[in-house]
Amino acid sequence: MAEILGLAEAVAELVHDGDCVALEGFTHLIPFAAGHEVIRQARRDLTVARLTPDLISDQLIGMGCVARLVFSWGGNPGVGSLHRFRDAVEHGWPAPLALEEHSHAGLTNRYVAGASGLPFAVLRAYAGTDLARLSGQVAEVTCPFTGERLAAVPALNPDVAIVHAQRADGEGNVQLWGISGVQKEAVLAARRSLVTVEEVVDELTPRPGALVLPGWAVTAVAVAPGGAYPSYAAGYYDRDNAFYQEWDLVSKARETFLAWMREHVLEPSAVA
Amino acid sequence: MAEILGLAEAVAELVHDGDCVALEGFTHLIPFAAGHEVIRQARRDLTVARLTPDLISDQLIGMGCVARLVFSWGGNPGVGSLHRFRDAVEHGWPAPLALEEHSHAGLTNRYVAGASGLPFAVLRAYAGTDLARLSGQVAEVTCPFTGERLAAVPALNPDVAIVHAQRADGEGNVQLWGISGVQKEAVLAARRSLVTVEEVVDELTPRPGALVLPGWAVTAVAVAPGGAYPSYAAGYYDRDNAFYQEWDLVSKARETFLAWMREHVLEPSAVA
Amino acid sequence: MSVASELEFTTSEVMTVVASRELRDGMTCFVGIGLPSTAANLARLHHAPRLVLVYESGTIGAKPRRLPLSIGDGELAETADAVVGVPEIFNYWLQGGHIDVGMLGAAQIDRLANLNSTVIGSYDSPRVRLPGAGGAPEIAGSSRSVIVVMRQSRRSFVERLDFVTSVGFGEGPGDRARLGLRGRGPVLVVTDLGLLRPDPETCELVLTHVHPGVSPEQVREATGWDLRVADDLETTAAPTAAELKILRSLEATKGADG
Amino acid sequence: MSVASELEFTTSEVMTVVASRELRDGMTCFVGIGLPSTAANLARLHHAPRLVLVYESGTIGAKPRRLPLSIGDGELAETADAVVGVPEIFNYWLQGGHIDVGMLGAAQIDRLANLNSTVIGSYDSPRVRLPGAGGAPEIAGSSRSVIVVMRQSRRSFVERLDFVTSVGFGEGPGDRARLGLRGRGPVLVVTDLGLLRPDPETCELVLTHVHPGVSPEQVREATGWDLRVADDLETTAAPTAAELKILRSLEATKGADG
Repeated sequence: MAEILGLAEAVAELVHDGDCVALEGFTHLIPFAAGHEVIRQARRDLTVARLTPDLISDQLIGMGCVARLVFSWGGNPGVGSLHRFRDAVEHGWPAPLALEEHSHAGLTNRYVAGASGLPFAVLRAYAGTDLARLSGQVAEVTCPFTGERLAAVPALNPDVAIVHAQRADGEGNVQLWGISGVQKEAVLAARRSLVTVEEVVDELTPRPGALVLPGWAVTAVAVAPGGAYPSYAAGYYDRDNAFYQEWDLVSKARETFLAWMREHVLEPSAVA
Repeated sequence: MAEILGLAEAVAELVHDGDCVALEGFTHLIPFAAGHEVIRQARRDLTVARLTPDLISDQLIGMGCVARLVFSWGGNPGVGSLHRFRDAVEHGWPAPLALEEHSHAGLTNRYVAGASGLPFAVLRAYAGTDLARLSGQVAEVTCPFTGERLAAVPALNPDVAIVHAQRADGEGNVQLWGISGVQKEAVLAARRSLVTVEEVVDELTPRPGALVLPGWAVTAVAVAPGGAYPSYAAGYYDRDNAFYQEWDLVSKARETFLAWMREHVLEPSAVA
Repeated sequence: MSVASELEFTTSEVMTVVASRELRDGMTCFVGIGLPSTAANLARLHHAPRLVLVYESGTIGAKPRRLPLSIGDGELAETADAVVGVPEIFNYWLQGGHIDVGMLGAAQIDRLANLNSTVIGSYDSPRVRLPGAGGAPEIAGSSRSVIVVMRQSRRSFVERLDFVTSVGFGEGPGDRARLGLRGRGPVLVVTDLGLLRPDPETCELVLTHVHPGVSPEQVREATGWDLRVADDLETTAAPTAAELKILRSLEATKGADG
Repeated sequence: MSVASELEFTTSEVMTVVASRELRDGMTCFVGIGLPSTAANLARLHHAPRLVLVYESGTIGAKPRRLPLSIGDGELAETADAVVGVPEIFNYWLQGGHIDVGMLGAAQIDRLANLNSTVIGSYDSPRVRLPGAGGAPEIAGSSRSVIVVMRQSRRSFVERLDFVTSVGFGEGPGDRARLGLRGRGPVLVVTDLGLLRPDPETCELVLTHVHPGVSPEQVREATGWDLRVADDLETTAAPTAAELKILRSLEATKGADG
């Protein structure tokens, strides 16, 4: 049964310096509130795994929490570049950022292998690309039946997975609907997991398109209303597209970025 | 877009002598009506693939339609033996039955590989068992990252998959809820697919726990109300447990079996 | 509550009750149909309200109000916390390492707790063709621990299996690791006569308990190999009135329609 | 309807319109965000009502009423026939061979239609770090055919890619088969200047169409290699009034809240 904790307490307990932290949420249900708490607690030397590093990753990188990024697409969706990510890669600010780069299918299948208790996954990918040559993260396997050669990627088993969902019940059973990305795989592949939710309810009434993560498969649940903002939580609030466009300006320069983080994340009480 | 056909027409078009036919439905939504139509049309030399060959498989085998069975558990669930299956294996009646035998996990992953466009799947299975030695259907692969040795099974891509679902709309989009087994994988792995449904409705209103197979991924839909009886269709009718128990008696002897099939399947008009 | 030994009960009941006692609150249990399902539901209703029942049909956290006849009865889906596909149940939940205990039956068992549920006789021309593996090999491989429940006789407890469907301890100590099986294997065999547990060093099954009224000689007599008996052989506590009451009311609901 | 050439339109509009015309009714289209998404929705509203839009976020058969800003806007999920997880979308639907056409953009393309969306400059110290692969390599590999849409300039149409993110025709004829890529690869490149198609024998991109008012010299000028021009060079039909009207009303909804 998942423990129901306060967000600060949950992050303090589950996320440690040097951990591999998967933060998942594919455009929808991005765990911003939890990411901000990681920044406030000044975690260092993290390996952050995320298919689509976007604003929350930009913030974690810019605040110096991340030593290594495991990812497949790092941009501001529909807007453009991630300036803090680029600054780290192109200029090593605030610290050098090591990259472990995949395609979506490759990284997705790394989580699938991790969730499946397998050391690797097989897929049709990487052949002919320079992605295959970047690291020791892609190998070739031969089908024992047909002789075909396919790509293999190693399982990804994060120390901790952090995801956001709509709601949980008192036992920590989590209900999540809408676009669900790789959240289930990340949670099941990870050694520990934290699910932030919009609310805790007495009973999880069944809903179309909802998946349920049993409380016994989750380490901790923390209530964080609006915890996916400025991304969205279907049934609760919409994506703040204007914020994404505005972030392009805020994040362009180191100074405006730091000022924004100070005002909105580090000293959130100041802004009510 | 799936064609909406009559059941007899659909079976005539999609199921040919010598085909590999996947009939799936894990206790729930077993495609009895379609199986009976295959029997009426006297298909021969079929390879039938099914995780849990039960009464419908017993009937197909006893009526001489099946040359080869690809399966992982062949019994009358909660009741006992499948007498026609046993008679075929133990005494070659009405014809010898070749077996291609797996565990559930093994056969499931054969469908998964088939649906995924991969030639094989990897799993932790078979090691130390005699199942691995039965056929050329299990091999060993070595993880290129850890050196671990795991089992590999070849993809299963049936000529045709037959499943039953609750309903479809006019475009052949199929909606299925409750226990869903490996039906999606079987349909996506197969070259052709036939989905029988309880009814065709104007619009598929979303339902908790429902999956949708888009009409363009299905070859044909046929309306067959009660088409899963004596198994069940959640939301439509319950499993007829008494029938399963009665089948034990009906099927024990060749004569009573043949008489029953004649009366209830071959000449169904006689029983209204 | 009555004193247990004064109650009458069947051998099937004692097997079910004793098996159910091994299932503790909060565990996750991969449940096969028949006696394992009955035992798991008895445990849930008697002493382990948060026991998580996982059926291979994809129902996770099922809380059936009546005993299912099959592993895919509608009752299981309706009362489950989550219903997932069969690929997910085997790949993510079982192989992924989320199952504490798997309960298995079989037609034959050997002294190293390997199981046969495939054929009696030779594979190619069997005397009895059994249903086959189902989920058993991977339940035996990937659950953290395994409990086997089966009736004991010279035909079922054999020197040599006709077919190895599921691995207990293979050919002996170290074999599970060598084969890549991640769970620790069978920790207990519950029969209608008593309980057997693997010797920590040799992995060989040893009779550790007899049921009330059963002698160790009777159990050795019903075993196809030279069965070792523990020095400190104990007698299982007989089913209590509460256990039998719940069990019997459960049995009365078996396969009933909603 | 007005005569097309009398209308005014932007280069972005002509690219979108021309790309949309390649999408025919009943096709399944794997849609990336930005121009491909706009083109696919224009096709759906203009001439291909049963065009199936599949987004990598897992929305199958999305019918958005307004243009999404991201590939995972709520609008897509709400209007989809089915919403599935990301593993399923890549493994079953794309790799499984159910996608007729994938539409891709990139920062660089070479004469064999290989694409770079990873870095400009060297990987280890890039001049520009781009977002990276996303779904592109497997869209390029597994869709039955690929349409590339990108602006044409010497910086983007290059002799040699800084990084190969996605394979078009690799190093030439036969390479896709050798690499195990199952789709037939790029069949068309739509730019703001014209259309390029691979030569059936050499796989090299050849200019087959220029947009109205564009000369082949202009296109060669905007290409970083010695671009071949088809003998029977044609001019694309300019956007019609109907196409522009739908496109513009679509664009007006981009990223708008419900």
